[in-house]
Order: sequence, then C-alpha cells, then structure tokens
Amino acid sequence: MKKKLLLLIGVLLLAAALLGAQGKKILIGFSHVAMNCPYYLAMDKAAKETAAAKGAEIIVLNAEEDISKQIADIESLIVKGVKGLIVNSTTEYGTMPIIKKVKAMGIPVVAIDRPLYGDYLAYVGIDQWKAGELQGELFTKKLLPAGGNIVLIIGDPGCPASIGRGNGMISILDRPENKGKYKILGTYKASYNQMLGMQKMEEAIAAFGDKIDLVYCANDSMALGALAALQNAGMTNVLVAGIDGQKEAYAEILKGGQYKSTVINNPTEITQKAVSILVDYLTKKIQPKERNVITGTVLITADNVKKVYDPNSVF
Amino acid sequence: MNQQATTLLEVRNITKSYPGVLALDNVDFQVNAGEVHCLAGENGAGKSTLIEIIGGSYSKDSGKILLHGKEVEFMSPRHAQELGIAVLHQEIPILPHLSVAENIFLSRQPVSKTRFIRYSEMYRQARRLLDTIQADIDPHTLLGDLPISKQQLVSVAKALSLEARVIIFDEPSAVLSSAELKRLFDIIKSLKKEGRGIVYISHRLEEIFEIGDRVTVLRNGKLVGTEAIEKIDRGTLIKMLVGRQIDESAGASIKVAQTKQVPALEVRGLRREGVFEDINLTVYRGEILGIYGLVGSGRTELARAIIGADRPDTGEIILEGEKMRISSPRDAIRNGICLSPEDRKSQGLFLEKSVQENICLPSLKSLRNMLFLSYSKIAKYASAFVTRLRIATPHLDQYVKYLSGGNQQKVVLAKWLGMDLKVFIFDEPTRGIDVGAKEEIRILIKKLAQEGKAIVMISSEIPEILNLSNRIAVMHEGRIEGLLQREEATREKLMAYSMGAKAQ
Amino acid sequence: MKREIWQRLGQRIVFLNLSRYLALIILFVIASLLAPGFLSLQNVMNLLRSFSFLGFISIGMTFVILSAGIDLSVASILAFSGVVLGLFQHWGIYMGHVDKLSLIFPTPYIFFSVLAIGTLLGFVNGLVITKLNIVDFAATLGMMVFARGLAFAISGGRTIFNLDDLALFMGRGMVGAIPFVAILWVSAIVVCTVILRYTIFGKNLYACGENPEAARLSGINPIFYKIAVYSISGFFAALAGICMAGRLNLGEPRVAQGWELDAIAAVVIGGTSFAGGKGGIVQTILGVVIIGVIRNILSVLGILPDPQEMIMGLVLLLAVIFGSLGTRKGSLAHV
Amino acid sequence: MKLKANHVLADYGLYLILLVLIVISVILSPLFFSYNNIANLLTQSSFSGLLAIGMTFVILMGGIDLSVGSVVGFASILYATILHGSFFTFMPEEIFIYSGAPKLTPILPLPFDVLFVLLVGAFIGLISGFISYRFRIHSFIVTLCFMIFIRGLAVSYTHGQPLFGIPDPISFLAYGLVAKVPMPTIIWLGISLLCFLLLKFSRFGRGIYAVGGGEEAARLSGLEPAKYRIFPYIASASLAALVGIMMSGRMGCGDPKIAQGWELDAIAAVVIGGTSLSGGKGSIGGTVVGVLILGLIINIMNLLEIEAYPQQMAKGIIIVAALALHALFSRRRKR
Repeated sequence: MKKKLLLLIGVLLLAAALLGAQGKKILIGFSHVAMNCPYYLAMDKAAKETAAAKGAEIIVLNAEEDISKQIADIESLIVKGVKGLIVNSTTEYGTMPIIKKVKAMGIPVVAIDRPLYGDYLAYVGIDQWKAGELQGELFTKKLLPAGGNIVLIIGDPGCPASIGRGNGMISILDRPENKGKYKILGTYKASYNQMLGMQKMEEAIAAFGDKIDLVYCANDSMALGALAALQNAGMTNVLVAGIDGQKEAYAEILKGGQYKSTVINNPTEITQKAVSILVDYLTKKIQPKERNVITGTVLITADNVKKVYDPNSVF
Repeated sequence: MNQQATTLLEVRNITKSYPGVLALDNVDFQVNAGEVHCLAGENGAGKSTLIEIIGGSYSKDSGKILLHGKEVEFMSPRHAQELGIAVLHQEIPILPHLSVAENIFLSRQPVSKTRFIRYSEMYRQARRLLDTIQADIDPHTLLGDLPISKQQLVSVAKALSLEARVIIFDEPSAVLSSAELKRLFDIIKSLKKEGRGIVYISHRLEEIFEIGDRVTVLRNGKLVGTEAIEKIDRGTLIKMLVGRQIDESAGASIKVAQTKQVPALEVRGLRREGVFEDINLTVYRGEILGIYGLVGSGRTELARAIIGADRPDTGEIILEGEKMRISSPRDAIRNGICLSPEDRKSQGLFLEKSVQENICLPSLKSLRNMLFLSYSKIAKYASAFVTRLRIATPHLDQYVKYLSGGNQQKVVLAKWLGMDLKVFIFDEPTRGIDVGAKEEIRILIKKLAQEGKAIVMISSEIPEILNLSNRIAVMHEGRIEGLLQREEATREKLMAYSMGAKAQ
Repeated sequence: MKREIWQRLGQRIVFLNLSRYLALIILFVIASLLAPGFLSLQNVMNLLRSFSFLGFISIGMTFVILSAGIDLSVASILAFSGVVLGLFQHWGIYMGHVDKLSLIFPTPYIFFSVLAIGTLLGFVNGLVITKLNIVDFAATLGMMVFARGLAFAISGGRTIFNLDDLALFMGRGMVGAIPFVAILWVSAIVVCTVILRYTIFGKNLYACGENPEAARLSGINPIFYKIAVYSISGFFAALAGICMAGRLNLGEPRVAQGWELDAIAAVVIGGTSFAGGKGGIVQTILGVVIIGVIRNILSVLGILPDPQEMIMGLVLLLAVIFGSLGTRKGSLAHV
Repeated sequence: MKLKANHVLADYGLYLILLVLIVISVILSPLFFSYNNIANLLTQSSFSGLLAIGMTFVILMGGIDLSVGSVVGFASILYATILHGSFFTFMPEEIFIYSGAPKLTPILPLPFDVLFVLLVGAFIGLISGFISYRFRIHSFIVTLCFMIFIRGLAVSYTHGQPLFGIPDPISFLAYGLVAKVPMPTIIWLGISLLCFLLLKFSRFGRGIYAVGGGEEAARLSGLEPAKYRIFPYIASASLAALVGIMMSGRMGCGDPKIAQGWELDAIAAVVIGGTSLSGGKGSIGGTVVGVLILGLIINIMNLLEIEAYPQQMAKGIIIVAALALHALFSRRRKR
C-alpha cells in the first residue's frame, strides 16, 4: 500500500515537473487587499489583462481586508513559485516582516495603490497626501470658505491611502488662516465599501444631525453611500466629496447636486504601470526609472467633469 | 438497638427553611455503629432535606451535627465524604462518559510521585472493591453503558472506597427489582457487620421491616418518632407515616368484572433484536393485565414498542380485531393506545409547564374555537380533571415540578383520561409515591378497568401486582416466562418465573 | 438570608418579566432627556425602521431558541437572499456595477423565489440537524459559513448596485408617515404571537422545546417541529434580506455580518431561555427594542462607533446578569 | 470482528479521514509535499490551533467561548501600546497619530511585558468564567458580551490604528525556524502535548471531564465545580493572548482588528475533532487533527487555485460532513 502510494507520488511529481518545464510563461502574484468596491475590481481586471498582454501568468489573491489573511496569501503565492509580487497592502506596516522574507528569497515586490513600509522595487499610485490637499483647498476656498463642521469617512485605520488622504486634507484645515474655522465632528471607518459608507453616515446623522456641513470620504464608493444616506434623511444641503474618480461619482457631480468633487486616481492606469514594471524587471532586467511612480491627481468638480466622464468606462 | 452502641453520627434539632416552606423543624436523628436505621416519611416530609444536610449539599439554618461525639460543620459533599459520610442518591449521580473505575475514584485517583494518574493501579483497586461486593462489573466500561441497578452497585463500591463510616441509601429499591434488592440487602448486612452505620430510606414498608433495626418517621418537617422495628407493627408505622388510619386494601373493595369475550389489544410475535422475543399477549376489555419482571427484563421496552416509541423488528399489533400499523406514539394514540411512562419526570411530564398545559396537551384539538385555542375551554377542561382526580395544586398554573410525586402521576393520568382511549399502559404507576397517593392511583386504575378499558400495568412491586391484576405475565430476559391467573399467582411463583426458573 | 431576599425579589421581577419593561421605560426617559427630539414622530419612525431588520431575524431566532436550538446561519442567509435578489434583477448582464435592470421575471415572483430559497436553506438546516443528528450549533455554523461563501461566490464578491422601485419600496417605502418595513415587521409580530399562543402548533412547539421525549410520547413529532422552526427562521432571514437590499439599494454579500449574534442577544435579553420551551415573541421584541434604543442613545450622545461597541458589550452583560438574578438556576439555564 | 471494526472507526475514524485527505492532496497537487508548503500549512494552522486548544477545555467543560477572537486583537494592540510606553491610555480624537517611524519605549523589560499581556488575558478569562459560573448565565451569552466589549475596547483605544514596531524576539516567535520547523508550530504542538497530559493524567484534568459530563453529579461525587468551571476560560483567554502576541510578531505591528471570527474557526476545529458540544467527551488529539483537517482543505484549495469564496463554502460543507461521519461511526458503535 505505502509503496504504491510513494510510487504514485513520484510519478505525479515527475509529471508536474515536466508540465512546469513546458510552461515558459513567467508567473507573478498579486496580493490584493479586497474586492469590495469597483475600484479594486477594476484593478483586478486590469492586472489580469496587462499580464496576459505582457505574456505573463498572474495569480490574484484577495485578502478581504484581513492582514493576517494577506500574509497567508503571500506565503501561499511563494509556495506556488511566483517570480515577482505585486502587493496592495492592507495596512502600511502589517506586511513589513513578510515582505522582508520575500525580499530575502530574491522575489521583487511592487507596491501598488497603497505605499507600504519596507524594501520594495517600486511604488505605483497617486500621491495620497496631495489628493487630500487638493480636496482641502477646495473646501477652504470654494465650498466652505466661512468654515464649518466636517464628517470624515475613511477606509481602514492604518491604511496608508486613508492616512494620506485624511491627513492631507487636515493639514490644509490646520493652516494658520483656517485655524478654528473648521471642526472634524467625527471620523468613521467604512473600509471603502458603499454599503458601510451608507450605514456609517446614518450613524453620523443620528449623532450630529444638522450640525454636519460637509462629508469627506476617502473614496467615491463610500461617498456614494453617504450620499444615499443623506438623501434618505432628506439632508440635501450637506456637501459630499470623495476620491478616486468613479464614474458613478462623475455622474453625480454632473447632476450638480450635493456631490461636489472627487480626485482622479485611475486604478487601471496604476495597475498597468505596476504590472509592466514588474514583468519588465523580471524578463528584461529593466530597473524602474524612479522608485515612486506617482500618477496624476486631478481635482474633478462640476467645472471639468464633462471632460473625464465616460458612462461606458470600466471604472 | 442496644443503647450502649457507639453513636457515629448525631443530628440535634436541625432546622432548615426554604423561601415559603419549613422543610425541617428541629429534628433529631442519630445513627449507631452497626445498625440499619430506616428513615421513613411521605414525599415532602423532609427526608431528602435531612440527608442532603447530612451529606453536605445543603447548609442547615440551625442545630448541631455531631460526628463521633464532636460537632462538625459540613461545607460541601466533598467535605462530608472526607469525614466518612457517603450518600447514595436516588438519582445516582453518574458521569456517563467516564469509566466505572474513574467514577469510583474521581478526584482521588491513585497518582505517582510526579502526580501522574496511574490508570493500571486505579483499575486494580476498582476491581478489588467491586469483588468485595460480588459485582461482576468490568471497571473499564463506561458507567453510562451499565444498567441502573449496576450503577447502584458502583456507587456502593465508591462508598466503600471512601472508607465511609456512615452510608446513606436514598430509596435504592426505586430502581432495583426484588432479586437485585435481595443482593443489595446482603451487601448492607455485611456492611453492618463491619460496624458501619447505615441509613436506609424507602417507601416500601416491607423493606423497612426486612432490613431495618430502628425506624425514624418524619411528617411534614417534624419528627414523629424513632422506634425499634421489633417494637412496632405495620399498622402503627402507617399511622405514624400518614397521620391517619388508611386501609391498604381499599382498592380491593372494587371488583373488576372479567369480560373475557372482547379482546382489546393483541400482540403477536413481537420481537426486537436483543431486547425481547416472540411476545404474545392479549388484553381484554375491562381487565388489568399485570406484567412483572426484573429491571432489564424487557418489560419497559415492550411497552415502548407497543406504542411505537421504539420500532420492533417483527410482529404485529392487533387492536380490537384489526391489524394496526403503528410506527410512532402518535399513531398509537390516534388508535387509542397510550403509555404512562416509567420515568415520569423526564418522559411523562413537562415540569416547567403548568398543570393545565400538561393535562390539555394531547387533547388540544377538541379545545378550539374554529382554528384558535380557547383558553376558557382549556381551563374548564383542566379544572374538571383536577377536581375529579383530587390533584392537590394551589391553582391550574402551578408548575408541575412543584407537585408531589403522587399528584404528578395523577396529572399524567389526567392527560389520557380526557381522550376516549381503549388501552392504557402503565409503567410503574406508583414508583416513588407515598403510601396514601399509591392507593388513590390504584383505585383510579381499577375504576378505569371497570369502565371497560383494557389496562396493562407494569410493576415491580409484587403486592401491587397481586392486588390489582386479573392476569399476570412474568417476563424474563425478553421472553414471557409465564402467564398466571390471579388466583394461581403467588409471590414465590412470580419470583421464580422472573428469575427464569419455570415452576413445575 | 440576605441572598434569599434578593432571590425572592428577583423571582418576582423575573416572573412578571417586569425588569425589562422597567429598563425600557428608563431608557426612553433618559433618551428623551438627552435628545429632545427622541420621541418625535420622525425619530420614532426611524427607530422603528432600524429595529425591523434585526427584528425580523430575531423573530425567526425566537422560534428556533424556543425549540431549544440555535441558528447561527440567519445573517448569512440574509446576505445571500439580498444578493440573489440583486442578481435576479440584473439577470444576464455581467454581474457587478451595472445600473441597467434586467429582471429574470416580474419582481413579485422574484420576492417569492427569494423567500422560497431562504426557507429552503433553513429547511436544510433542520434536515441536517434531525436526520444526520448533528448538534444545532455545529450544523448551523456550517450553514453560516456555507451560505456566506455562496453569497460571495455567486456575486463574485461584488456589490450589485441599483434595484427596482418595488424592491426599494420594501426597504425605504413609507405608508403615510410609517415606514413600510415597520408595518411588515409589526404584522409579522402579531401573526407569530397568535401562532405561538393560540394554535396547537405553538403549544406543541413549546412542548417539544422543553422535553422532546415527553412530547413524543404524548403523540407529537419533534422532528417535524425542529425542521419547521428552522424553515421559519430561514424565511424571516430571507425577508429581512429583501428589505435590507431594498434599503441599501444594493445586493451586498458583506451585509449584516455578525447579526446572528445580535439576534441571539436580543432574544436572550428578552428572556427566552436557551434551555427551550420558555419565552415568546413579545419578550424578544422587548430585547430588540432595548438594544436598538441603547444604540440610538449612544449615537445621539455622539459616541463614535468603536467606543459604542464597547459600551454596548458592557450594557448587554449587565442586562443579562440582572435578568439572571434571583432564579436559583439562572434565567438562562445551561443547556 | 465486525463490532471491532466499528469500534476502530469510532475511535480512530478521524485520523483515518486526515490520512485520506493527505493522500488525496498529494495526488491532486505535486506542490503539496514541498517543504515550503508543509511549513506553510503548519504555520497557518498553528494560530487557530492554539485557540482551538483553549476552546477544547471550554467545550469539554460544557461551555463555549466566543470572546477569543477579540482577545487576540486586544492582546495584540495592548502589547504594542505597552511597547510604545503608553499604558491603557486612550488615544486622542486624532486618528493618524501613529503614522511615521516608531520609537520603542517599553515600560517593562521584554519577558515581562509579554507576561503582563498573558496575565491580562488570563484575567479576562477569569472574569467571564466567574460571571458565567456565579450567575448561572450560559457561557455563550457571557462570552458574546465580552466579545463585543473587548473588541470595542481594543479598537477604541487606538482608534483602530495599528501600532508599528515589534522587537525581533517576538517576530522570531512568528517567523523563526528551529531545525527547519516553524516556531509557531513548535509552540502549538508543545502546548498541545502539555494540555494532553493535563487532561489525561492529572486529577484536575479528569475533573474537567467530570464537570463537563454533569456538574451536579460531579458535585455530589465530591468535586468542587467552581475551579473546573472557571479554569477553562482562563486557559482559553490566555492562549488567545499568546496568539495575539505571536500575531503582532507576524505583522510587525499590533493591530486591534485582526482575528475577527476566529472563534468560530476554533469551535469548528474542536467539533470536527470529535469533542461534543454538550461537554464531557473529547480530546486534545482530536482537536489537533481537526485543526489540521481544516487547514489542509484550505491549503489544498489554495494550491488548486480555487477562489477564496468557494473555499468558504467548502469549509461549511466539511464541518457538517465531518460531524455526520462522527454521528454515523458512533451510532454504528452503539449497535
């Protein structure tokens, strides 16, 4: 019995080896943070398409925003023998040790969308801080020049995107000329998800009611959720702002309603860049030009929304 | 007993009260070395409270407990055990998933210097203990797999292992058949010889007279008296117990007509693998068929099979001439057969439900207006039975668990009386009920028979069987060993048959 | 002695189930003091609506716990039904964020089929428990994981945006000043109360819950009731799922994570015993309302979600301890 | 002979299942037998494995502990806070306080801060155990309240922020190798062995079985239930705290949001391992195997590149299937 078993194993291993030998395609892994909003889905789609175009094989694993699952994902990607890794890290630091381990095994890591702490080949994404500042500028200059109360809805605490987008905005509010004019009523966490955005907004409404002048969300999905909540509560005078440039958001801005602004952060673009950087590095040994590849951040308001709005776009 | 015998345990004017009731009202009680001291009293007389206090489960409100002459305070059952007092409870505390040996040595397992349990040693000691009481039990078996009677023996063994000076038996006979009881008595006698003090609690007077040296009688919390057995007779004892004279053969006055003609229930070749085989019985209208047998002789299983609680392998059940497909108690009841189960508390009643709900449950169909239950009808229905059966309850909404055993049994009966059923099966209808209530129940059963119902009564109390039944079937190891007319039936015959010895 | 006094007091309180009404009244007073607008029609209606979703599954849970079972799968079934609803309304199109509706068949039928699916899942629970005799806890735990996974799998983990008006009405619609969900919920309460108190089904259910063997010997078939209650629970979960989807205007597999525990908490706070056979819908509603009101108060106080959770936990604990006072064996006897 | 076979099935069926699974996985994926993968499997099983051990104690005693997941998160963040020199101080309203490079200012020298966290864990267990025992409240409810409370606490006092910076010895606990065996696995199996000995060969351990089998019975046969009823919670909570610390090492930071829903995984593993939820029956060995079975299934599905969602579904089915087999075997045994 046992002998037979061993024999069987041997044969299988051999077969596998042969199969492996045939597959010339280079294998890369993408440890994705979640799939709970269109933004991430667009990234997923782009990653697969680009990889295919580049003649590489890609495995995308979804960590469901659980850092421990992400670590496990990365480990199993290693087992599958990926030659390179793209990581959209759940928290800025959480992946640090495992990244160190990956690096030690000589597997290059490209951070995407969220900067991570550790030794990576390149980071591709927007300047989160700048995105926050742009919004901050808008609030202080246009939307609430006289000051007001702001409700902040971020993704996950510890997520670099939220940190940058939040702090960027706050840094503007903290400028000397704005001192004391603005108040952050509360900070809610909705993990970039529309439903949660709505539910958190409802809680905020219950808590602060009419005090709220503006809701600033760390992405458009949550902003759309918040918008729905506000409309249900009939609070049509509260302003809403998001980030990412999701097409539903454009549509809302186009309506010229209470949804005022967003900042372009194109998932497709950054993913394409990230994948090509990694694959080129692996196949053609091309070192990326700069370590931080920052894609453009453009503030989108009612004025310039027409230029970018495309109802048939993926995102 | 002789007064100069050393007193092991003495209890001086103990008082214990629960919210509402005075369970014990300064009661005195003592146990001498080498005597069997019977403790008697109707349910709720305070027997169990007393032994719970002696056993350390409850704390007393006032009074003294003296052990070997000096006062002690029992903190917990464990403490009491350490001081050499063992209680064999009525519902034997068993840990079904642990082996016999572990149940005996729980928390006292023999350990090595490194505090590791030495199983081999433990089993050896257990083996030895079980041998001393001639119990053929393998200490490795899980206690849960043993029949109750053997579990009882295990707890005796535990008591021995505790080196207990005072051993309290709380109604052991309730779960033992006469043969097993005889065995237990032998053991008790030998323990007595070793100079231990035995406290024996029972409802069955004959036992008290058989085993006891002295008897102490309690009645609703008060001490009625302590007498040496040889000084008193049955009548006076009953008087002490009940506080009034009752004629034990009151039931006998009611004559049950023997209408042989109409068979109500016939059982043909009923068989269940390893439980009982080729059972053939016929019960006629208006007769009481007694079934006698040792615990484990398959009588209860037979009853359960007849009403479809357990599925028999082969055999047919014929009700009033027509063959029945009975696959669940539900069908049985639909066709007019009901069972009042052996284990009243866990199978017959809903202790957390009111008297009313318990009585009405099976007959709710008839208590509706159109679709919905009418509580007025329900109340009327229930109260009718409460008065008819003289169920002693403060009100209809009283939880059944607060009733005395006798009244609980009456509630079980009431459940079935309301629906016109043809066959009633009573499994141990008077177990653990006090003398007064026993009689009432028996009379009820006879009345039923008079009304022309067919009745099967399972009992391990020979006098009861002899007194009530028209015919008596004796079971032994899953077979019907003999079928006797009441006239020919005698105590000896029943015993013999139940032991499997066919009498010539 | 002192302890006994406490016990007696406790017994009386528990017996009349007063403690809970008391608590509720106190809560209302506090609330209306803290937030003048608390008892305003508007807010009360909002509260009603917010109760309803948890309320539905709590009703189902009550049935289950009355039968001495426990159902961990409700929240997952809720999410699953929401997703199914979304898919049925976006049939054929590439699942995901599409705003064009394409119904597989008219919405009412969709509702029916979703309810049927939910009930079926519940039915499976019952079947697994009774036929494979697996403990309720474990069986429904399995279903919980399974159904949630199914919800994610069929939606590919995506949120399905935009439902049709009828679906929205289920969640958001108002009849006069009253939210439709609330009406639905209250009527469900009434129906179930009647079923439990005034029908043989109800009585037998209580019986089975307390002592299946005795029930069996009195001619009741416990297996039937076991399966029935789980089906009911599944049904209400599906109903809640539809309403929730309507409220959020999306089918979302992540919805209502951990609600099964809230529901259980509500039922228990209400005073339905884990041991089965004791309690009822009304008590459960009490529990739901108490929990809901406390949450609302905390929000009104402007306490952020995280500390809210913390306080919630403490309050629940205290509530349970208070409820258990007196009864010697405790209000929630060890099963 | 046949009877014997049944006994073997009943007693060792579980190990059989594991064996079969291993064979299947080997056949399905050549990668399975690689050192990397096995190491992975073990490492990832270790954390839930440790929780499952604690859970085994609780379930053997006839209770259930839902709070472990929260305790893991709490311990993780508490440990990190201590390392940052702040002791139970709630973070200010600002959320982004801890971005930027960290500077460790431990308030206790290394072994002691770990010890301290473990003690805090033990204390939590003590409280929940005591409440459940003293007030006779079903442990499900008590630990449910604690689950909510402690998670709230953990998330509150850093506003959900992870705290960066964990000393190397701790990361060694998570990533270190001793003779090519992952450190977590060594800890897990080591502790399993200890607990096995405790349960099998110590009077105390047998006492836990006894109390689980029937508290009143155990009391009457001379046990003092209190300590047996409370100890399991202490064990489970302090093990959870240990896991929290190890997780911090694994992540290089303390994170209050981790380990959500792990309690259910642990429970699943325990019941798959053949420990009965009604208490008094089961073993550590079974639990270890249960953990391995669950881990194995997930692992092999990863290797086969099955998506995360179907994996979840499979998990649900496996829980039920395993229990069904148990039920079948033990019924066969009874015959």
